[in-house]
Amino acid sequence: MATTKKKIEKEEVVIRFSGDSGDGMQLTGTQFSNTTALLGNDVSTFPDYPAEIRAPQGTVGGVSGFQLHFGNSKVYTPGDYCDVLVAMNPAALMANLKWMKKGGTIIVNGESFTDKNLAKAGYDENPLPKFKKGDYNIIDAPVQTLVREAVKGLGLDLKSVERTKNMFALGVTYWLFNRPLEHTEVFFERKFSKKPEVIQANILALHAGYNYANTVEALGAHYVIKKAELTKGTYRNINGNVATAWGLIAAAEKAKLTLFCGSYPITPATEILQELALRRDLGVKTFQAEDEIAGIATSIGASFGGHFAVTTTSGPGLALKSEAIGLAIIAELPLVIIDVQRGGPSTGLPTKTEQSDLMQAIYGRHGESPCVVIAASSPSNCFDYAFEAGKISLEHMVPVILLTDGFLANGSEPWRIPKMADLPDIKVPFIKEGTENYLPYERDPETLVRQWAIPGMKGYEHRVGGLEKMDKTGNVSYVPENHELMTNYRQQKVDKVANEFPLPKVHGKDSGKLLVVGWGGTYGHLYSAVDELIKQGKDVSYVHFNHIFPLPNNVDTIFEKFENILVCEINMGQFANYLSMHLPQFTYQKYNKVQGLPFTIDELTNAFNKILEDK
Amino acid sequence: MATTKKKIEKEEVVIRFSGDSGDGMQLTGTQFSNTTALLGNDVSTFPDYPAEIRAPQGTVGGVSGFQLHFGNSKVYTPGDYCDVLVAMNPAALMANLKWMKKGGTIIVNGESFTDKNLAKAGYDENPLPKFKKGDYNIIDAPVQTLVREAVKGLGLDLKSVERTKNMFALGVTYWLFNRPLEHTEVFFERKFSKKPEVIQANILALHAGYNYANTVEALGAHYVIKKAELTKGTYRNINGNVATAWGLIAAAEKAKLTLFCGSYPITPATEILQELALRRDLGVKTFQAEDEIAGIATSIGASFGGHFAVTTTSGPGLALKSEAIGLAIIAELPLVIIDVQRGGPSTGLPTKTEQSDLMQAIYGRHGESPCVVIAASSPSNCFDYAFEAGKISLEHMVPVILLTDGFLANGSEPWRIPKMADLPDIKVPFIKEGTENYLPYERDPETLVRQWAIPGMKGYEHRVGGLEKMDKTGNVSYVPENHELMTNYRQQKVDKVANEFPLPKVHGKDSGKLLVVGWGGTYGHLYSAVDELIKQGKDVSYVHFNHIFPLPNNVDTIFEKFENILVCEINMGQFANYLSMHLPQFTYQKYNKVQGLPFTIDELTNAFNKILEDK
Amino acid sequence: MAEVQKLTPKDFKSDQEIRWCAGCGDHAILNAVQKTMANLNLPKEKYAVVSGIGCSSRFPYYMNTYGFHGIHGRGAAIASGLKVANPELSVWQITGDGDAMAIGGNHFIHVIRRNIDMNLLLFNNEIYGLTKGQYSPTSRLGAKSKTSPFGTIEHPFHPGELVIGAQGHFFARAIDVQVKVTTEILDEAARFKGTSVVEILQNCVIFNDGIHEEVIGKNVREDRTIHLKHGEKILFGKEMNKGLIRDGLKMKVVTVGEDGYTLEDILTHDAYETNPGMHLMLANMKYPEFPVAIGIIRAVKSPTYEERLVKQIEEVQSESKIKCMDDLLNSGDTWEI
Amino acid sequence: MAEVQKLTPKDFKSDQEIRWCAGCGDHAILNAVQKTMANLNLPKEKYAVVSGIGCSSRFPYYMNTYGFHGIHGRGAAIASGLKVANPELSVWQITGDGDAMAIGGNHFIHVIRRNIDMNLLLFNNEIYGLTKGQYSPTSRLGAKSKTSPFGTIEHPFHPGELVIGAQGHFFARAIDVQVKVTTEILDEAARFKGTSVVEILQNCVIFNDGIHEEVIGKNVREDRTIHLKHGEKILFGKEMNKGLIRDGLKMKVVTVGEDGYTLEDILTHDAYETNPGMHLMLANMKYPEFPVAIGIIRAVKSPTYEERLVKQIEEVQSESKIKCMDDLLNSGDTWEI
Ligand SMILES: Cc1ncc(C[n+]2csc(CCOP(=O)(O)OP(=O)(O)O)c2C)c(N)n1
Ligand SMILES: Cc1ncc(C[n+]2csc(CCOP(=O)(O)OP(=O)(O)O)c2C)c(N)n1
Ligand code: SF4
Ligand code: SF4
Ligand SMILES: [Mg+2]
Ligand SMILES: [Mg+2]
Repeated sequence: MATTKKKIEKEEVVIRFSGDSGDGMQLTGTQFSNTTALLGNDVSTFPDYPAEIRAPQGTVGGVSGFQLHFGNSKVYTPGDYCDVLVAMNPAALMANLKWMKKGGTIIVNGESFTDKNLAKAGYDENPLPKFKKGDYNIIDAPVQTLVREAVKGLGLDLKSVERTKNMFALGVTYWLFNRPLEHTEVFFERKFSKKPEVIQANILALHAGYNYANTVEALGAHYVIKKAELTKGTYRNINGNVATAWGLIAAAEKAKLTLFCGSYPITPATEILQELALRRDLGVKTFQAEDEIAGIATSIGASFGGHFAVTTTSGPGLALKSEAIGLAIIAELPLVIIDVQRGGPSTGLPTKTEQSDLMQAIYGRHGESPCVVIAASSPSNCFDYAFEAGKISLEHMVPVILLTDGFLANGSEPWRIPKMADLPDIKVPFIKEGTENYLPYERDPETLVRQWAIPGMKGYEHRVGGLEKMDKTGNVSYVPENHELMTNYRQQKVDKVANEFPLPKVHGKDSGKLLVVGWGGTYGHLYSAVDELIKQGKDVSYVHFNHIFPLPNNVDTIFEKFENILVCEINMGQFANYLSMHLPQFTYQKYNKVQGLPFTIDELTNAFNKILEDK
Repeated sequence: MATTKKKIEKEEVVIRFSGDSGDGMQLTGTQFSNTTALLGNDVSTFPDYPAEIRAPQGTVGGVSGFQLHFGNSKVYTPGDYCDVLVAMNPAALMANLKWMKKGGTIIVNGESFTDKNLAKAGYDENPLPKFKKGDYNIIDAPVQTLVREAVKGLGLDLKSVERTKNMFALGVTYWLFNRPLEHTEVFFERKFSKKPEVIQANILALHAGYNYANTVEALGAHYVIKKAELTKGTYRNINGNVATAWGLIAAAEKAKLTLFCGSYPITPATEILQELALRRDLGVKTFQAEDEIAGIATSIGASFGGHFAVTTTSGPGLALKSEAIGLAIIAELPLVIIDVQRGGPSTGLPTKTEQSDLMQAIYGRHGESPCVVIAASSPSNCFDYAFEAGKISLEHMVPVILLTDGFLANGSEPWRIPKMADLPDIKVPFIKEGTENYLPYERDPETLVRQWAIPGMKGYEHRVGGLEKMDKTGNVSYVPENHELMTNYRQQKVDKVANEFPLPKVHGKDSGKLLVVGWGGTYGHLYSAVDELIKQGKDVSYVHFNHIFPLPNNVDTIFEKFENILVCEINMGQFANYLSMHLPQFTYQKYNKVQGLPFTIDELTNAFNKILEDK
Repeated sequence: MAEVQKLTPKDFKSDQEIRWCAGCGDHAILNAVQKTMANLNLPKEKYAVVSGIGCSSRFPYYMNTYGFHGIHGRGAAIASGLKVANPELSVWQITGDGDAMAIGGNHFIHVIRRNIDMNLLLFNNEIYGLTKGQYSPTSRLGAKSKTSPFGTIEHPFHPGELVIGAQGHFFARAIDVQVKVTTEILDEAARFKGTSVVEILQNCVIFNDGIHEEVIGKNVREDRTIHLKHGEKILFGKEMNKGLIRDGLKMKVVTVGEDGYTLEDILTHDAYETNPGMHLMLANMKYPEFPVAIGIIRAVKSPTYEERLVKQIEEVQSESKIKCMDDLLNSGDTWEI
Repeated sequence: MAEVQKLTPKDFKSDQEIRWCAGCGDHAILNAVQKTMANLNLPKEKYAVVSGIGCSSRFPYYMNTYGFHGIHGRGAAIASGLKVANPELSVWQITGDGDAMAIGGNHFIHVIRRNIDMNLLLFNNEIYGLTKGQYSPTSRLGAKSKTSPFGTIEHPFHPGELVIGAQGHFFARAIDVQVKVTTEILDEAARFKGTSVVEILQNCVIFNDGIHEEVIGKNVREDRTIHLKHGEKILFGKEMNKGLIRDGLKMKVVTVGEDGYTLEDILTHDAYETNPGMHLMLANMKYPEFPVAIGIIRAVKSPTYEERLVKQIEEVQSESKIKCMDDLLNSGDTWEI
């Protein structure tokens, strides 16, 4: 499409689409990010929506948002403050104005600023006329009128017409950032192939928005963001949940096992189960269980049966699985448990992010019941850590808990597609054919891993279970010394997994005044904040943990070189406390936030600066 | 009864009754300890039995034991090594010989030492003739013959005759320690009032044993153990489970509330439910739920309904309750959860003791979900801590987890019966009548406790639940800052409970080379071991924790005065790790045992001496 | 009990905004419940509404009564504890097909077995609404949903059948949009002493729109459903000329006046019959072979759990010598020092 | 499959000592299972025995097959996962009345609903044995036990009724000590494709001795039980002259040759009838009004969960273009840099 305005170059931009839960903001945001990624920009996204299916229309509580951040170099977070805000109604403006950069562009659907809507949003009067010149660049578009006009030939009912408003908004932003419309057009053609009038309506609304932007005075310029310098390769957009599901399938393929997932839906983990359910073509067996306990118990059964078994859930579900995790631990069967963390306690803030299941993952079981805990740190590396969880679990005959969170699960980013051939092998410790006198609890002297015999294999009949078992034979045993021996074996077997963990890399100098420590889903924000200060020449470094239990070996060699250690978490300090236990020789300062939201770079740099400025 | 032998004074004695699971050793031991307690000795008992109802007859795995320790001053443990062992069959001897003091008395049922039984027990040949003179004083009694003789007039079948063998053994020990037979006679008269021939048979067997001992050469002397110098008062024998149940009933009475217990049977906690079920006369409502989750969920419902609600379980059940504990925490309802710990992980060693649920109790929930954790340390003080759990829970509107363990639960000791009037009041924070505009989450500014309105109260209708709630109103709220505020409130409310906890007392000097630290059920052993060394003039002191989360204030003032801190636990070091988190300025050494058994004084004093001797 | 001021449905509306989708069947059910409560002549503070998690389980927030929004699946257990603690309350459990029959299945069958006096309203939309559209234990074989993109491979539960299998004493079925009929049914459920399970066919406009339409659609409803009333002939249809007769040990549909059938032949509904066989058949009737039964299918009186508990406590108390904790402490073997 | 050597019951005995009380009904059931397996002509390694926790759940240790002693109540779920993973196995779940119907109630009804092909042996001793004598969900109203010292106040579940309520396709009842009959029943259960539930009336000599005696006592058994066989007249009694006839929508017991009843009038047992009404009545029969039914009460064929799953996978695989992970990774929107 031809455009006539001038162009301004920018390095990176943050846009937030916001509106009522029914306004289709998630779809709009996804379209913008996919199109943008296809253009070669790096993108990071943050969908943020209420816990209700339809929260009360027109109120702040009902606002659904989708924020994205893209740029000409690697972006690590969805951004804190917005360059452009799309607000489909007064509530969206009310909810998001505090996230606007001064001087940014706000695109509002002015026709929705009726007295009724203003009141619902909590405005005493219309705020639009009140903005000071220069505060923001307000684009007040008559969206309803223009979409009605655009689609009027199609004979759609009013509701369907209204539903295209989001495409108008998308069209405006496409113009603003000079994005092509094709990708979105193709999307609608595929998705509604049986409803041509819906395709038409959306495409017309999209164009209407684009053309409006091209025409209107207030939008003086296009922005141009150059392609990011990304490693060569084939890319796709992926969010954390899909990446997790795919990492598991990849592990199954590498291990030459069938993937079995016993699971029960729960926000924000459900999408993993849904994605796996789509993959009957790859032989994936999903089993939607009656509850979380059946989810894990069927998986334990499937693992006993020789499948690569996983179970997926969020905090409340992990709590319910506690008892059965102990069974997998004592039976020494492989099993991956995925916990997509959300705001707690109890039902808490189910659609919001938090890192507060860490202690539960490490210690939330009765008895001495160690298992491996690892955590992903970006939407796309959920693939890598899901794969690694499978690899550890299968190779060490031990349950592995993988922690992700709502922020990673729903957030997306472009991802360089790996080749299966490049992924490491997974060597499952199956009993070797021809072995005589199989002893199910005889261990590899190095790794303490037992050998796996699968029902159906001739000659290796044996029993496993939850009672303490005799060394080697696995028969039930109440011998006191044997219990201590087996307890130690189970602990050491897990401890030895640390030998496979790399020492985490320090970003910045490897000694100095301040070491910032993070784990899991906060990587992007912490990295960006530290990086910003490093660029300012500040004496700060960063280390991030993906391997939690056991910790990688020699972490002390990193910590001992810093004057201050600041552990930053979206919880009340669980990892810091955990570090106190395992490396008690260091003092850990804490920076915590428990608001169901990720950190912002601002608050982090402030916190870091405070320590750096302290004499 | 007249006896003719000479008397020897002793300060304390350890006896172990052991035989097949079906031999009635638990009953025998209980009779001995009750009779002994009635005589004014202090007694501590340790029943120890297999996980099966009837473990294989005649094998070591099937041996059931009951050990007791009594003396003329306070006894703190059931003793390590025995002065007297009763072994009803070869397996019992095989299993227990290692626990005999050199020179002690072993009473065996020689007739059971047949080839078949010897083989079952794992003996190649009869060990009895092999004992060296002076090793032990072996009393080889023809028990079968003598009981058959004794009861032959009654016309009982062989099985019933055999069942009285244990009374024969009891009679022998009664003679040996000069105990009266009346108490046991009365017991049988009451218990079998409808079966006079059973009463007769048992009494005759008891007398037969007594008379045998009086006659036989080998038993040259009676032992006399003077009364213990105990505080004046009325006493009774009590075990940990009954004491727990009674402490709960006492708390309900003091709070003027009905006690509700939703629970599901599980070893070794079941007896608490059973004891409560007997107390319909005190209005106790027990609800045997379909599972542990329903156990706690019905209790939460009953708590909402204004009862004093408790739920009782062991490790696997606590795991299952994890999710619902979070609900009680966010709803801020009173609830006591009792976990009688047993050997883990999974089903583990269900009849054995362990302290390995500590981390689960403190951290085994998703989200930031703090609740109070306390632990009892002797069978009888289970009463006090159950009462205190109720008091804290009701006064602070917070769930409290009380940890006991298999050792405390089944162990018993004489207990000075408290008067209800002497127990502290429990002031339940009910909404004051006439309050207008009840805000369910408005807090006392001092304690942060909310006020309690019960369904049925007019004018205070309100809703509680598991979603994050708005400060004061309790309405659902996703406001980020409010979530942080409420998270802090919940944490601080729990932290403030510490203000009511006394600083634990140090036994021994309050500074020095070694401080031994214990918590929960290990008190008796640790105290005795430290006390022994103190009496030897060693530089060691002891402090014991009953209040775990939060820790009492100012514990650092105790720890800082010692060169070494040694934390001793029946687990892999959970409390030590926990202390590292909360008082990271100290270094904690660990002494751990994970054998399903309590410590022995020997192994403890060895461990302490090792540190004391270290330069 | 104090004189009760006549309450109106409005008195039962809380100040919280209702957060269900426009067009969701839950709205109508909320109306029916509020109407029923207003009619029951109990003061507001005597009501408690308990739920688990799900769209339906948001219900307590919209009721100006005591309320408990529990955790997923545990509403029945929470409500059980509440009722046993406080038998004077009128306890209502609100639950969904997932909440009650997936994760909550065990508590569901056990509360029914115990016959605890509460009203259990099961909103059956054959889908997990709150988690956005996965199949549920009542979704039909082959149903496509987000977790069954190629169709489910599981037989669904029939709530009525499971209720009867769990020793159910009261089972009724209602339709979300028929507020008047639902109010009548809820009224009977509320007056019934014991666990009254009411399955309400509820429409989820977003994730399972129209799932019940084939049966309850405005134009077909009269011919495809039958409103059972105790003591009345089992007749249905626009002209009320179709009815059920016995056919061996089963039933079949006939038209009165056709094939020689007269009103005499038509079965009379007996909701009070103890033997569950007939009620099972009525609850199981499915279109197109049969009309779907609406109304009270089974209502068999039996003492409730909490009545029996109170009675047992009274009996034991009247016989026991132990009247207070001091008595207990000093009972049995004690000695003085 | 390889040629199978003829196995004997002894081949199925493991080397572990049996730890049930002398006289416990479990011993006889163990014999019956070992006999059945030996008869089935499957190699030993194709059997898997799964359990929860309870005396009965110790079963796998005594079987020289693959075995899994799970956690309390979860046997059905563990076995479900195992069977779905490995449909070639012959999967046996051993469970108790507490394990299956208290804590395991939800998995119990769901495995039945899904019709996963396994044999679910429910040892019903109406008590919690392993924890030493608390009442269970099948204990009779008023039963005294350690947790109900004044008698229970709960209606018990009837396993057969709950199975049918949960869409059960196969239900049978057996008596522990009748090893031969039990072996026959287990054989049919094993051959049946789907979830075959066999309730075994089992005696706990220690905590509930003789609980079934009134019905199955040696001297009375023939008059108080009835052994149902598909296609045969429903007759019982020492002289085999008592039988069941239809009575309205119910049944009643008559004596052939008395009151004018002839063999003609006696009902014929149809275990294959889809409609569950008759099976419910048969499963529910209680002494003294009726004889208690032994044998296969219901056996209705229907595709199993795992058959449907395998079929769905094959169908989707034959149509999808995605054959391996690399295909999936590169599917949809991708771009080159
Ligand atoms: C322990 C736990 N598991 C899973 C969930 C997620 N979850 C919430 S509601 C729901 C199902 C809701 O379906 P239904 O009960 O039918 O209610 P509806 O929304 O359809 O009214 C699920 C799976 C949860 N909140 N807690
Ligand atoms: C999670 C959990 N809760 C409770 C228990 C305790 N427990 C073990 S077996 C059992 C009941 C056994 O009864 P049943 O299933 O009838 O088997 P039986 O012993 O009678 O054969 C109970 C309550 C447990 N092991 N785990
Ligand atoms: S998602 Fe469905 S069930 Fe939930 S509120 Fe919306 S329409 Fe109702
Ligand atoms: S306690 Fe009962 S069920 Fe358990 S082994 Fe003994 S007799 Fe059998
Ligand atoms: Mg639903
Ligand atoms: Mg049982």
